[in-house]
Amino acid sequence: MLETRDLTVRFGGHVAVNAVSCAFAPGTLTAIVGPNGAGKTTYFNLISGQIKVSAGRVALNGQDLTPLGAAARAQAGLGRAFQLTNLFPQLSVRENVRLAVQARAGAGLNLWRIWSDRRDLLEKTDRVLEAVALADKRDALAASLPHGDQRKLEVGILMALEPQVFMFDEPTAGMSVDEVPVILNLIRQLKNDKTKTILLVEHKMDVVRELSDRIIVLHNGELVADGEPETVIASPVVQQAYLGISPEEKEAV
Amino acid sequence: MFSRILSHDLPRSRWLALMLVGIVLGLAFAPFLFTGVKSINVAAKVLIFISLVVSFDLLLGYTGIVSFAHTMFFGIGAYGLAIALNAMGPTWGAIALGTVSALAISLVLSLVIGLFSLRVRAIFFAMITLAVASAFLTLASQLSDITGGEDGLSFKVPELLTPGFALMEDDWEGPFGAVAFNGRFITYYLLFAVVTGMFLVMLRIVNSPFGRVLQAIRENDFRAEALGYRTVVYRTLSNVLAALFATLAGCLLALWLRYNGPDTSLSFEIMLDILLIVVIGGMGTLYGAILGSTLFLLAQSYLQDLLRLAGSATEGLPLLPALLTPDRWLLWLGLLFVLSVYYFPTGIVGRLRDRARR
Amino acid sequence: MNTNNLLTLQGVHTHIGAYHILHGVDLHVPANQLTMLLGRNGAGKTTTLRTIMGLWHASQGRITLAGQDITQQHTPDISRSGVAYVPENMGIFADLSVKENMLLAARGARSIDDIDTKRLEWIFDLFPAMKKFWNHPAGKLSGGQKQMLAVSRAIVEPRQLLLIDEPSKGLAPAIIQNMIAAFKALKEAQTTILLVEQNFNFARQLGDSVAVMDDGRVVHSGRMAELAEDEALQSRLLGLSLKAHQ
Amino acid sequence: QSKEIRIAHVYSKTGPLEAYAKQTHVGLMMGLDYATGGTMTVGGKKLVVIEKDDQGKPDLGKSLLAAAYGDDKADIAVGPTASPVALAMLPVAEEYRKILLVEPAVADSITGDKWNKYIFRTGRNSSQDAISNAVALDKPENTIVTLAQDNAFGRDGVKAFREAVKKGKLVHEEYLPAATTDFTAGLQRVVDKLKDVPGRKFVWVVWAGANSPFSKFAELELKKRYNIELATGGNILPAMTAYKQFPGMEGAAYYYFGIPKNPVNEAMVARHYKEFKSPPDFFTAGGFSAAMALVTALKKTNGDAKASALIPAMEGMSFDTPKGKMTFRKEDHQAMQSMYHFKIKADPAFAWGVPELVREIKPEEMNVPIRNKR
Amino acid sequence: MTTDFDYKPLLLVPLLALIALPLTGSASTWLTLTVAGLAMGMIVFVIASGLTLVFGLMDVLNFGHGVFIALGAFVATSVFAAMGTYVEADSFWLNMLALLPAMLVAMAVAGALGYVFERVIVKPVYGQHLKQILITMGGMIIGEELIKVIWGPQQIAMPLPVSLRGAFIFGEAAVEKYRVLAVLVGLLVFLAMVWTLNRTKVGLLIRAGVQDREMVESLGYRIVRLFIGVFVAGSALAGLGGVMWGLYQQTVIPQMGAQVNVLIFIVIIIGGLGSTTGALIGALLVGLMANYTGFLAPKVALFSNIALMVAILLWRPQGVYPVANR
Ligand SMILES: Nc1ncnc2c1ncn2[C@@H]1O[C@H](COP(=O)(O)OP(=O)(O)OP(=O)(O)O)[C@@H](O)[C@H]1O
Ligand SMILES: Nc1ncnc2c1ncn2[C@@H]1O[C@H](COP(=O)(O)OP(=O)(O)OP(=O)(O)O)[C@@H](O)[C@H]1O
Ligand SMILES: [Mg+2]
Ligand SMILES: [Mg+2]
Repeated sequence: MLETRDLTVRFGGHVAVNAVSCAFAPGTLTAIVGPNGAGKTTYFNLISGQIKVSAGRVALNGQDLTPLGAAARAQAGLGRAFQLTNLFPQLSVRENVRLAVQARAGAGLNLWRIWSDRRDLLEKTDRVLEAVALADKRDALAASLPHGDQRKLEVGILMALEPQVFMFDEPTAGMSVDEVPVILNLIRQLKNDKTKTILLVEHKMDVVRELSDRIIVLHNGELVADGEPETVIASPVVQQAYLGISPEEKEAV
Repeated sequence: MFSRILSHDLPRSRWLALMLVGIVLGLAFAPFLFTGVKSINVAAKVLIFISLVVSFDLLLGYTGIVSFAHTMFFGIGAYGLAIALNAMGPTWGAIALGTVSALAISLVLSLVIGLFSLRVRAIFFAMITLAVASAFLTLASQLSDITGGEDGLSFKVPELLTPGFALMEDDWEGPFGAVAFNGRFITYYLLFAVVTGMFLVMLRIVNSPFGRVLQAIRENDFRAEALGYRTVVYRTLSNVLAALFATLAGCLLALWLRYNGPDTSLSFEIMLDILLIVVIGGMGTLYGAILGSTLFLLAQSYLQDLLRLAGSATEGLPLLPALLTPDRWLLWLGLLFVLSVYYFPTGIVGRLRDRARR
Repeated sequence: MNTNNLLTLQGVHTHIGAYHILHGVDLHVPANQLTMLLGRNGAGKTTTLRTIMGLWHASQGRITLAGQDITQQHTPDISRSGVAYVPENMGIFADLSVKENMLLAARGARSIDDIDTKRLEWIFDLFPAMKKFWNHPAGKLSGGQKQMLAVSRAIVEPRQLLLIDEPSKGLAPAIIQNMIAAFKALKEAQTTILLVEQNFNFARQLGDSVAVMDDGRVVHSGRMAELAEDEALQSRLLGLSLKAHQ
Repeated sequence: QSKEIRIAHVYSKTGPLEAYAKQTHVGLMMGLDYATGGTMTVGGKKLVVIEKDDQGKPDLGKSLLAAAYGDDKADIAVGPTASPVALAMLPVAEEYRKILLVEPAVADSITGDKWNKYIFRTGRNSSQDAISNAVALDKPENTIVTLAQDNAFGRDGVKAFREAVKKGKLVHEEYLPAATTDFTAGLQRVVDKLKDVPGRKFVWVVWAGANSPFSKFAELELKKRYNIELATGGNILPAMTAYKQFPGMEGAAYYYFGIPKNPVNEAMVARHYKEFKSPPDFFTAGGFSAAMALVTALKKTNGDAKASALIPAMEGMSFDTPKGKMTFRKEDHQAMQSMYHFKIKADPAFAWGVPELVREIKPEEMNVPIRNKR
Repeated sequence: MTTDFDYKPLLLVPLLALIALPLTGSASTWLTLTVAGLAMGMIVFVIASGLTLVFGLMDVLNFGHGVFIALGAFVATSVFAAMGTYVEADSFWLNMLALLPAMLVAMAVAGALGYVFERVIVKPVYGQHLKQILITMGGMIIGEELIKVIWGPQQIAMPLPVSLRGAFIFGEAAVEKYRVLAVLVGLLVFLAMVWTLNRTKVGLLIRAGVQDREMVESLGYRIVRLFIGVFVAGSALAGLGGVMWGLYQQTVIPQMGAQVNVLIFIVIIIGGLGSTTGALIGALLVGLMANYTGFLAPKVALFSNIALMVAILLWRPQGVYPVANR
């Protein structure tokens, strides 16, 4: 169970995330929606420890994570894919994923074994690459991938980390239509594992509608709605502030 | 088996492999092949630089940390041995004590520097280490009671390692000249063994899971952190390892020269030489250290001789003799700096591997 | 096809290092229209835009803008002949404020007061966040806000040709609607637009003509309306059923 | 028996001391030519000079000397320019059992506690420099403050000076880092020590390097304001440009081409003018003296360059130099030589301040301590 | 998020001077030291200003900066030699007739060399700090050797023009005339730089160009010319600094550039790697600190610069006025 209590962050005078309290249970996929600049990514950053909170706390399974840094939280089971692609550009696709697999196995501080002797890790890496449809590009440098493939690699790294909590920040942005289902299938499979908690930020409403068990809405840093997908989508805040449909237009649609 | 010794990190280019074999054989049989005093000195210097450059490559090539304090650790090693031998006389105990205490000092110092300053921006770290190194250099020349100040320390080594000690009564007439089986001969092979060991251990380290994380941190530390790697820990550890290796290299230097002074092991010039060797050889490829050290030291040691020839060949022409005198050898060394950055952006090793891949 | 093309590419090949990426692209961009450039990941859309912009040089072929050969021109000169570019990664100057980013984009302006206030107001209307974060460092903006800034920069002064790479990614639906409105308005004002998109819905609403790329070539070009009608063609060119995921 | 005598000249051909080193080499070659009457042979053997560039680096100097003795089969070595290099080289001479004639490195310890019997020195040592200056300044009415570089060179000099000053009052020793660029603070400290003292007041400066305190001394107008005078030893000509601002300044110098009156010096000056259109400088004289010493010794042994023959020949040997007669002292092989008490005159014909001879200080007048433990 | 001007670092300079007042003991000594220190700081600022410009705007770590300093000084000695009569004349205006051309020629020659340096040496390594260090050091070595080829390896005297010799005396305190001139030149350089960078688009453009060169070109700016221009300006400033430094030392040697390298790097680190005001503060602090510690404890003076830098970085880890995130 991942929990945030009164989570708040201020940048100068600007409150980017304002006292957000929310709990995310294992086995559910929660979509987080809201206009640009609502604070979704910042909320993720607070949870995964990329930025420090101004107030409030983050807890996983009752353990207070607030004082920990990003690395410690990753070890505790929070996994994160980034909105703006964030890879190891001059390493190969395979090495990008292998590093995540190795992090998961906790083998990083081993100075004496030869990395390629860990067959188990290599095999797991290849399985992940298959899953995100990058197996045929495994030797390319991450930097030379087209944008869409970089997004897939970003997701692959998160998969390889096998965290307890998966946080996807617009995983399909910029991905071509024929690739999108690959990623959505992956997320669907994850949902079958009832021990995993999944958070998803996404602007494509059909994707949100199809995948989510629950939607929360952020607006100006505040949590303004929380509930079943259909009810939340139908609510006036979402219709107006997010989808930009005024009440009159709604009649027309 | 062979591949395991090299930690499965093979040269991956036929030319590279050939050159490496050539150099290693050359170094292994140097006392038999090159019997002059100067050439054996150059060979020993190549060995010492290989171990020093390898340690710097861990820092620069693998972890992406630019440090100018590397010669400081080199100097600590050299001074450790020099001071111990100077104070306690030429005993093996002094060598052991000098080495161990130098390693201990380097350990503490590198840990402190790492923990305090590896958090700041890379370029600030570089500048801080530059300042720390120059402060250390000043300190070494000021504490003249201990370090001999600018004059440095000349000292004696244990009997077994002195030129006076002879394994055989007479020199052996080899095919390339007379070989004296004396203490210098023993010292050379001692160096060779230690450096080979250090190289293989370093090769192992960079090909371990740990070494791979260092590369990841070099590429994108923010992302490495998000994967659960604590970058400060890894960076500091890398800094400490590099410092320890450099210290050992310093001990070897002192042992070979039987002298140490601030210019010999601490100067900024050596720092630049190391940087250049890493870049010529190829950053992040330990084999580059072998190629780079060999080429650079050959160039540095024989450039003046070469220029003397070139100078006399161009005699009579305008301007050229002024540029080609051995006195202006630094000019050509500077040019070497510029050209190597131009033509070997990925180093010689990178170049050769690219060719092999085509 | 429209005879009056502002931009044409004929048999353009591009190499990046040792890799051969574009294999003879033929593309016509009619004046005062909006042309969509579609295609799967890795088809070469971004490379095409960069080649037009002179950021990578065509190794073969010819690119003409308003009748002038620009194949070998340098980027600044291409830009000065009235081309604005929104790159895929947005190209925001993270250390500069939103205001400074905009000031640089307005090449003629020496200070912010020199920028046409009406146009600025129009941009603020489209993207209210720009006004709100006017003095903010641009690097601190949210993903979508950066995207808005990138587009705002391209339209801060009138240009004859806009090259825009996936502007809708990461934008909330309401903002996408604003952007569609903006592009329509620009078209009215005699601006030619070449737009790369993955969002087919967006493409359908805006495009006059369309070109589809695959593997470094243009494999289809025609009118947008035709492609929108023909579902079989869509799935052949662009992949699986589109409806489900838009 | 070889038909050649091989002499290795190891010196800082490149590096910061390049300008000094070249003077030495010119002097050495000129001296050899002069001493052998242009034949370059002694006892039927040809003199061959091998050049080695130590770049001012002690470790390099050490290996080059070994290479010279070992690979190039040099019989005798001359050099080096810098004291640290010399100190690193001393053990090599002992290992190879060959003569090393030190010129012009000055450190006392070369002929002091680091000395071995293969080492001779024609160059002056720090003590000789200091003592001669002390002789020039040591008067009961004089109050003196020393200002020196904070390194072995400066401290050696002041130590010898302190021991030699008997009548004058030495009230303070000021040491400044060798890299000092702003001398305001140091000079202010000196002023504070001297300003209220009666009688003649001197600041005796021991400084080598381009960043010297001399010009600051003039800028601050210390003579005018507090009647504090400057005193220092000789130097190379470009450095003596700064002396021009101190007409009347006194001190003691090792060499200035216009001072010694003897045939050797006249020959050297003439040759130098002929070849370079300029007078010989500070270090040229040293190189020339080294050559004279070598040839004199080799003549004595009739061309035998082995140390076993040369050492007895050279110990106590006297030889002519541009500075008059020098003698290798038996105990520590240091050449005893005259120094020159001078007074600066600003002569518009010269770019530098011209030192005029006040008095030649003979070796017998200087009690140069023997510092090696023989 | 606009912040008011951050004045705290400015206070450091008077603060340091005030702390030193009781320690030095006498007011006249304090005055002499302080004025000399500030003037020294100004000279250091002039030699470091080009480096701040090049590093702050273009993100180029020019370890070869020193060679432009040395070149400026050597060129000036040649100009002085040609105009010997003006230098030795006992008239301020005639002296200026020698000094001004010397400065201008030095700047022109250093600027011209800067052009070559940028095209040949720096251009291939934009954005790669490590290679910049190496290649510019290589350039520096070459430059220094060429100076030796042209002017010879020995030191060359560079006496002050007659009317600038000596000092103004106020009671017990002395202020060297040359230092007054140095302060004026330093202020002039400072004001010119601040004006150009804050009142024109040039500063913005170059900062943007460092982050994303392609984008600046895509916006229609010829960044290449701009970069060359800044580099040439930086080199010319170094040339001017060389003249100032040479006159201060009154002798020049080929190694003079290398000798000040660490010093000027310390200054710009204190300043925040690229801030002009920061560099000025850094230079003044360094100048004062050297004099105060030199007077109170000469041994400590050896480490005063480094101690100062460490203290500043403990207070502000990015220097007093951090420039951008790099
Ligand atoms: N480090 C920061 N400093 C200052 N302001 C920031 C910082 N990070 C984010 N902000 C501001 O906080 C707000 C929330 O940003 P955030 O990135 O969380 O938005 P978002 O909901 O993810 O939007 P989008 O859908 O566009 O990605 C934005 O207005 C942004 O400008
Ligand atoms: N810097 C590079 N080095 C090597 N190959 C590259 C580089 N950049 C792109 N490529 C290759 O060029 C091809 C075309 O890439 P491009 O970015 O143009 O595709 P795209 O159509 O824009 O895809 P996307 O929709 O994902 O953005 C891809 O196969 C990619 O791997
Ligand atoms: Mg976001
Ligand atoms: Mg693309």
